[in-house]
Amino acid sequence: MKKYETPLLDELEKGPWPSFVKEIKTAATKSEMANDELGQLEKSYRDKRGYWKHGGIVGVLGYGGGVIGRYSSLPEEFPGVAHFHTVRINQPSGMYYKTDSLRTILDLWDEYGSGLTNMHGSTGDMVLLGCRTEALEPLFAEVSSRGWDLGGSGSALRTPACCLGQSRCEWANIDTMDICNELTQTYQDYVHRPAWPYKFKFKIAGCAIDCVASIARADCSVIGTWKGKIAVDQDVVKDYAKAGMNITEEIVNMCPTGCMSYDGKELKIDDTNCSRCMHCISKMTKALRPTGEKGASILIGSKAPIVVGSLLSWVVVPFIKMEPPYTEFKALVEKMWDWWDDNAKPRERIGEVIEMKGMRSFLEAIGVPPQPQQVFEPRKDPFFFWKEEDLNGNK
Amino acid sequence: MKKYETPLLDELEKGPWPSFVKEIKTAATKSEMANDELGQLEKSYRDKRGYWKHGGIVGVLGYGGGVIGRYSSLPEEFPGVAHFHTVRINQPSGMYYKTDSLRTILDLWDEYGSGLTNMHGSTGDMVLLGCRTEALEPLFAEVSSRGWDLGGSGSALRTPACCLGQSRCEWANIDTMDICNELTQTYQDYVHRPAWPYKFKFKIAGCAIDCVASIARADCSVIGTWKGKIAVDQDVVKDYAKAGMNITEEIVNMCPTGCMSYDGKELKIDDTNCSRCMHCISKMTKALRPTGEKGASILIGSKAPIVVGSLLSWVVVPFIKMEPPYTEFKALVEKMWDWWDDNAKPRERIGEVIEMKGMRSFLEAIGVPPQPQQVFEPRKDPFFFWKEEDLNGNK
Amino acid sequence: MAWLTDQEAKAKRKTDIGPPHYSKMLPPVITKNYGKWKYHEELTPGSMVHVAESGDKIYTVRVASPRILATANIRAMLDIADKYCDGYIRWTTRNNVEFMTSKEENVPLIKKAAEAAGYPAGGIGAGLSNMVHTQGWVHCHGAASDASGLVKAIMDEVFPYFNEKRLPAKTRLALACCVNMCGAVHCSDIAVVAIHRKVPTIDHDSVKNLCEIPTTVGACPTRAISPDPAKKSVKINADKCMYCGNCFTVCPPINIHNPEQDGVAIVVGGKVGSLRTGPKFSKLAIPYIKNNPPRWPEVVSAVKSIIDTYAKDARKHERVGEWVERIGWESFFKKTGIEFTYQHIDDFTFARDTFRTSAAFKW
Amino acid sequence: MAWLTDQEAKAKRKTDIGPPHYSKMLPPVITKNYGKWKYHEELTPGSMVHVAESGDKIYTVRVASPRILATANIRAMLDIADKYCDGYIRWTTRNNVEFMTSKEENVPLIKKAAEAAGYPAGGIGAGLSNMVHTQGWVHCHGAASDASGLVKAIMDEVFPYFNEKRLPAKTRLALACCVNMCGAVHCSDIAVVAIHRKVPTIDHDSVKNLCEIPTTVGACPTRAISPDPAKKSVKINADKCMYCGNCFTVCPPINIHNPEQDGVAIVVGGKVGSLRTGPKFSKLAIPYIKNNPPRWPEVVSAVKSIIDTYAKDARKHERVGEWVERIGWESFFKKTGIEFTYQHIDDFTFARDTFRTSAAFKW
Ligand code: SRM
Ligand code: SRM
Ligand code: SRM
Ligand code: SRM
Ligand code: SF4
Ligand code: SF4
Ligand code: SF4
Ligand code: SF4
Ligand code: SF4
Ligand code: SF4
Ligand code: SF4
Ligand code: SF4
Repeated sequence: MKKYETPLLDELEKGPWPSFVKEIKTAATKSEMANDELGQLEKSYRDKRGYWKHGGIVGVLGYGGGVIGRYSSLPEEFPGVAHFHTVRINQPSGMYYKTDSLRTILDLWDEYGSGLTNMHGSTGDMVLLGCRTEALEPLFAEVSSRGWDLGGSGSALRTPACCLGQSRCEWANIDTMDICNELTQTYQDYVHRPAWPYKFKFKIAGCAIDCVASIARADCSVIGTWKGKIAVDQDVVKDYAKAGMNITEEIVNMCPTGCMSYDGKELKIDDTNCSRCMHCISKMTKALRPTGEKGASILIGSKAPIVVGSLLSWVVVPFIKMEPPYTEFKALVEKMWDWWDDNAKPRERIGEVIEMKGMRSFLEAIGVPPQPQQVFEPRKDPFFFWKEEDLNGNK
Repeated sequence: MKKYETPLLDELEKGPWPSFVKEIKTAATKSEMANDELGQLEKSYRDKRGYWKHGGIVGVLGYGGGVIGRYSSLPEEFPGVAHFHTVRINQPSGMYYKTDSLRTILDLWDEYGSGLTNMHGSTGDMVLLGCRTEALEPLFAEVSSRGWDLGGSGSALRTPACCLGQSRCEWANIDTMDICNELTQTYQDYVHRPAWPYKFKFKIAGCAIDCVASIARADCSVIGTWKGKIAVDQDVVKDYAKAGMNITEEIVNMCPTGCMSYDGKELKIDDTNCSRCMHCISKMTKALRPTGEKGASILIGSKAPIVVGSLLSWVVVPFIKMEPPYTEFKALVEKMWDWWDDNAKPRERIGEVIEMKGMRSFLEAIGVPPQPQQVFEPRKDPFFFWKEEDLNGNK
Repeated sequence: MAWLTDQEAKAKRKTDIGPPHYSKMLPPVITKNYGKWKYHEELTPGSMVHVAESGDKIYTVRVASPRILATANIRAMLDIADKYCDGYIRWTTRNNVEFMTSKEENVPLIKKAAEAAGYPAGGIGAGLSNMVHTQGWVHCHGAASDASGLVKAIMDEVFPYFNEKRLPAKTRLALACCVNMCGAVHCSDIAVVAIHRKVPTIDHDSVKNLCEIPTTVGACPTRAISPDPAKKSVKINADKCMYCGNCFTVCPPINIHNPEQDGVAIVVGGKVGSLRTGPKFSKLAIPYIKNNPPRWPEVVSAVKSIIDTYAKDARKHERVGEWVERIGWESFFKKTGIEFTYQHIDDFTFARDTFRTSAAFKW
Repeated sequence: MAWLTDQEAKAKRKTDIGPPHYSKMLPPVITKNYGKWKYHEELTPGSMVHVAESGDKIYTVRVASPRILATANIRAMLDIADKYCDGYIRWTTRNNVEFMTSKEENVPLIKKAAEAAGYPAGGIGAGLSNMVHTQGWVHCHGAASDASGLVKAIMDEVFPYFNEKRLPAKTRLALACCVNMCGAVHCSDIAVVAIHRKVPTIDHDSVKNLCEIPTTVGACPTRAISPDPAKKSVKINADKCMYCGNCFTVCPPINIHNPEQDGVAIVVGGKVGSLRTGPKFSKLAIPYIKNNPPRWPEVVSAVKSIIDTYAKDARKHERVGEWVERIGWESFFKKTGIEFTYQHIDDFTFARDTFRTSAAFKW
């Protein structure tokens, strides 16, 4: 069913990396929508510009989000993409799928949409790429009746995401997939009905390695950690040395706190000075193992650059236990939302509001005391403020 | 001539550190002004607050600066300090004095003022502490007729200052005292007649050790440096080792660029990676010595915290030759002043204006190209601006 | 299958049920050893094994994906999973596909099958993984460049680092098609960010019919837009505009696209993990390369050359940003031969902390 | 001597001649070896020798000074310089006095004479030097504490580190009597900064007579002051005021002094040289200690305790800031036992860069 000549896009079928052009062409064998997507894209390649208009509000009954409206600016030329909305299907935590379960979605998508997907969107959703407005309600009914739901969009809680954690990783200090699922389920209303000043994202990583980039792109980054020693199996250390690892160079000298030493035989760690950065553990996974109490650090505020420049998340709660049903954590998060909702202008993320109002206002609202772990360094300028209640003590 | 009981201040005569109270008392034996200074100060100690009003404009004919007006807020109680202005006498570069020459000033000051001094003020002036308005003109006549002049105050060029440089230091890459003197002399008009948006300070250090703290407190910091190798006298290295220096720990491991190595015999430096930080040289002065071309880095903008927080000076010109009469340097500085004068709001230091208008505007005005040495790191956000002239090239 | 009628749909639909519980999606060996993994070993750039305290093992074969996947091709992957992996599959946080099995002998078979389907194995350990990216001209209105095409062109070129050659450390590439930067582009070892470079043009005559003035004014994140009552239109303060394109989203007569001037910037040195050194933002390396579809050769070779310089110069375990910080940015520009321009010097709110406040630097 | 008359003064005065040329002030051995020094050696904490390429030597004895000096006492120093130093003397950039001689045998004699005059030798090498400071209640209207008195009290306590005991590296103490921070206080190893803590009070009735409203409004660096036409006075926005006292300077009915609330903060970890690590600002250690003249025992013991912790814990050549950065600020607060408060957390323009953006830190 080839409809368009695509000499430019055809160039992108060459080479070893899997080709998205092949994917679109595959879908185009069955879908007019995919075919017109191909045609319009070829034109974009020729003209070096996109041809999409914005969304407008499209969605499903009773939900304020989960669908991104998209219309071609050349609907006459490419009628198949006149409407080309995306549907965000909330992924199961950890992005594991039983094949049957996933096939259900694929079948429905062939029926109602373009047959193109993103596995996955940057936030974590399964993104179904391209359908018409009138397909949304029936598609949603089909999908939801089979146990799936939409993810977030707009000024809502966005689909939480996590690293695979304890499911397959030896370093997970917390059950990331359970936390992710629990938050998604508890806060369904916030996911589906945008009611906040702007978006809010959770990402949960099992350790400081942060395989879900939570510290860079979540308003609330939950990062597993521990309080205790790193157990060292000296026999295995010897194996690593024998296998050719230069322990001094690769491990000891790269430890950021300088808290390790190695005399060619024994590897010693001064645990009180370890910052739990995970370098040594990740490079000598058979020999080193965190022990003691497990929990998470809560960091707040990361986001993309618009308007004030990108933010990375800031340590707010250095340590919190994370055990189901995560009552303490949820109470904390709800206090954060209340404060944010009260203080934000429209389109202000929580990190931006903290920057505007000051960390003290935020900490007081959520009941967390000031701690040196929250900062890299104390302030430099002498312009600090005093509240009446400070003036009597030495605060 | 004891006039006041000073039980609190008397406490500060005890202890091994020289006592300013003794100094004031010494002066008070001859001067009523010093006596009342003592009395008012005791009251401040009792009441835990100062008793000074501000200045108002006092000064000498034809000059707009050099004198800081000061009046007691308790003139009836302490008539000797009803007027208590300070006179800033421009120090000779390097703060060396022939004793006779300095005695001249002391004699005059006993006659016209309180007999109290600051040797020196933080900017570098000899500060004569406390005289009456009517003493200013005759004092100035006496002082200037003997070859001395006032230093700066107000929105003027402030008295330049320098480290002692080549006069007694083996590391001075430039003749700091000559540069300091030359700038002071060339720009006398700017020192004496405030005509700028705010103050402007020069400080000149012979090397990156910066014994005059130029990088922290000068709008224009001139810091000597070199382009070339560090010569190593390996025999002397051996002497240091023999004398007990742990060269690996104290030198090699503390080199910030990691460009040194030591095998117990020879000390090697990879000069292309040396940042000329001066650590190794200062710790092994007999063994190490910079060679090659000498000159200075010009850094701009440091100041105290009000209003936007303290600034340290920023590298603007990584390297410039500094040879008398410093024509290239002076031309550069004059371009800076022009740009500053054109762009500053009142009371905006040059560093603040660069921050407001952007480094590009400043660099273009002074004709210095962008260079990676000017920054620790390039920008993080993607919001950079393009001028029409950039859009055709790949700039 | 036929579309549900409105009524059928209403009857059938459920709301607020959330996604299926992950426990239904896990291979049995994972359910059994959940939270009890002991260590892992990389076997090849495309496979690894995790060993549980129980002694159980799970082998993972990771394969490349273009992220845009047609349902038909996903089905082909599911077939492989059915054949070798007891009917389970997963996607990674960087859009690769993972096939897991307890049977070591399946590893080469999975690899072969996936490669036959067009999805080569790789991406594990100290090398390149998949390139995180966004929508581009395929779907987003604001895109200043395509996403998938650039990724394809780049990954073709650096492919050996994905499936074979090793680098000093994991190296994360990413691409965003506008400054909204969907994805963790701002903290990548090397990222491509598409940028517009000119203030949008306004077709004032159409504005009054097609746009809501307050909405248009409100859409600008930097408050560069204000009403222009005389023209019954809006005006843009060029000094404040940073070419984001949001205005164009809400008001079609405003046009941000400029085929001659749109293009990409390259940023380098970011990371997100806290290992060794903390998370870092990527910093500007190349402020602009023009769009040159379909294969953007200038961008491809710039990315390649940065990777090659890093590969040659960095120490083992050193991420790109750690390498650059050790040698200094002045050396980075020297070693890569990249020109340093006015655009590199920060003039944004946080410029101050990037200006060099030290007399120590390299020539 | 009698005062010049107006006329005499007019006749005599010269203008714009600048200071005397330094060459007239230099000891002959310096003139001869200018720019040709080869190395130096510290002999004692109060003396050192510089050796020129010619082989010439110059011995320097450095002595303490309270900076406020009475003419009579300066004369005593000049007498010593005449006796042992061929009539030359100098002051250092930190307000110490230096006696220089080419005769080694003069060194102990100079020391003795200076000590007899009340000015002990010290301040050279890895220890404490003089404490840079400002005017305080002795002369400045804005001072939130005294300067000289605090310096005296502190230096008395830590005196052994000036003239005898050594520290890991040079350690620079400083004091500023208000947030204008005259001196390089903001980049000192340990500095005391006097602060007000309350928004100024206004005697509205006097304002109309004693102040110019526009000048008063203009004096506020943070624009916290605006006219209050109703009261014919001004009002202060408490949220913007950072207690600098500038308003009080230009308008006496505004009062910033508050004997019960004025006091000092202690900041630590700054440096200005580029050796090893770049110049650093000092950071807040203790946000407030109340004024307790004449000897401020709480301040003295806080400074002492920080120095002692540093002396015990730092490595050789490590400045205070380098030590703190190596161990981490969280360890600094732990080791010193200093309480961490809301004031420590930056809420100023550049707060963002101080917030910890890493999952790695110490308990
Ligand atoms: C689909 C997706 C990109 C992708 O190709 O994967 C996406 C697509 C869009 N993003 Fe995004 N964002 C997507 C993940 C992200 C992420 C990454 C993440 O969530 O981990 C970020 C960076 C993190 C963050 O939240 O800051 C991100 C930061 C933005 C921003 C900037 C927000 C900010 O505060 O700076 C915008 C602009 C906005 O909100 O108006 C934005 C806006 C958009 C819009 C809705 C464009 C718009 O202005 O209306 C895009 C719709 C594109 C389309 O037509 O399909 N998108 N967006 C991702 C969502 C898929 C999913 O649900 O899984
Ligand atoms: C006398 C001296 C302090 C001392 O005890 O040594 C001094 C004293 C004053 N300084 Fe200063 N400053 C003195 C060196 C400095 C320095 C250090 C330096 O120059 O190296 C600084 C920090 C560097 C800088 O310039 O930023 C300094 C930063 C300030 C500021 C803050 C300026 C700023 O841009 O942030 C002010 C406030 C102002 O200008 O209104 C100030 C204002 C003042 C005033 C004029 C107070 C005022 O608001 O009117 C003080 C007069 C005190 C008096 O009554 O004697 N003084 N002042 C120093 C000058 C003596 C000399 O000429 O040698
Ligand atoms: C005399 C003086 C210059 C002047 O023109 O007056 C001077 C003179 C010397 N300095 Fe300095 N420095 C002088 C102020 C400074 C300053 C400025 C300040 O304190 O405000 C600094 C910067 C401090 C900082 O970084 O915060 C300074 C940081 C140094 C250092 C670096 C110390 C470090 O490890 O960071 C050295 C090198 C060393 O100690 O090995 C040094 C080395 C030297 C040498 C050895 C240079 C030489 O070869 O002659 C001189 C004698 C050292 C000594 O006193 O131990 N000098 N020195 C100043 C004496 C002040 C005083 O009375 O104590
Ligand atoms: C599967 C995945 C998690 C998931 O839930 O999907 C995962 C899995 C593992 N990561 Fe990761 N990481 C995954 C995304 C990430 C990310 C996130 C990202 O790239 O957006 C990061 C942060 C990158 C950064 O800092 O910018 C990440 C940084 C690491 C690191 C740290 C590398 C470093 O030196 O900085 C390690 C440890 C190591 O390599 O020694 C690691 C180690 C691991 C281990 C060994 C953990 C374990 O014991 O199982 C897993 C296999 C390693 C491998 O692929 O080489 N993983 N890993 C993600 C695979 C993405 C992919 O397809 O390539
Ligand atoms: S973030 Fe930590 S726990 Fe999670 S997958 Fe990565 S290494 Fe494992
Ligand atoms: S986890 Fe990091 S800080 Fe701790 S010992 Fe290992 S490398 Fe050092
Ligand atoms: S700054 Fe350098 S040249 Fe000047 S006195 Fe100090 S060490 Fe010597
Ligand atoms: S001057 Fe500094 S950077 Fe250069 S070799 Fe010496 S210690 Fe290293
Ligand atoms: S980065 Fe920009 S253009 Fe690309 S998908 Fe996100 S919002 Fe759209
Ligand atoms: S492109 Fe962005 S910044 Fe520029 S006017 Fe439009 S909305 Fe504002
Ligand atoms: S620091 Fe403040 S109070 Fe002290 S002298 Fe300077 S301006 Fe005056
Ligand atoms: S104390 Fe300073 S900041 Fe406060 S109102 Fe007065 S001038 Fe403004």
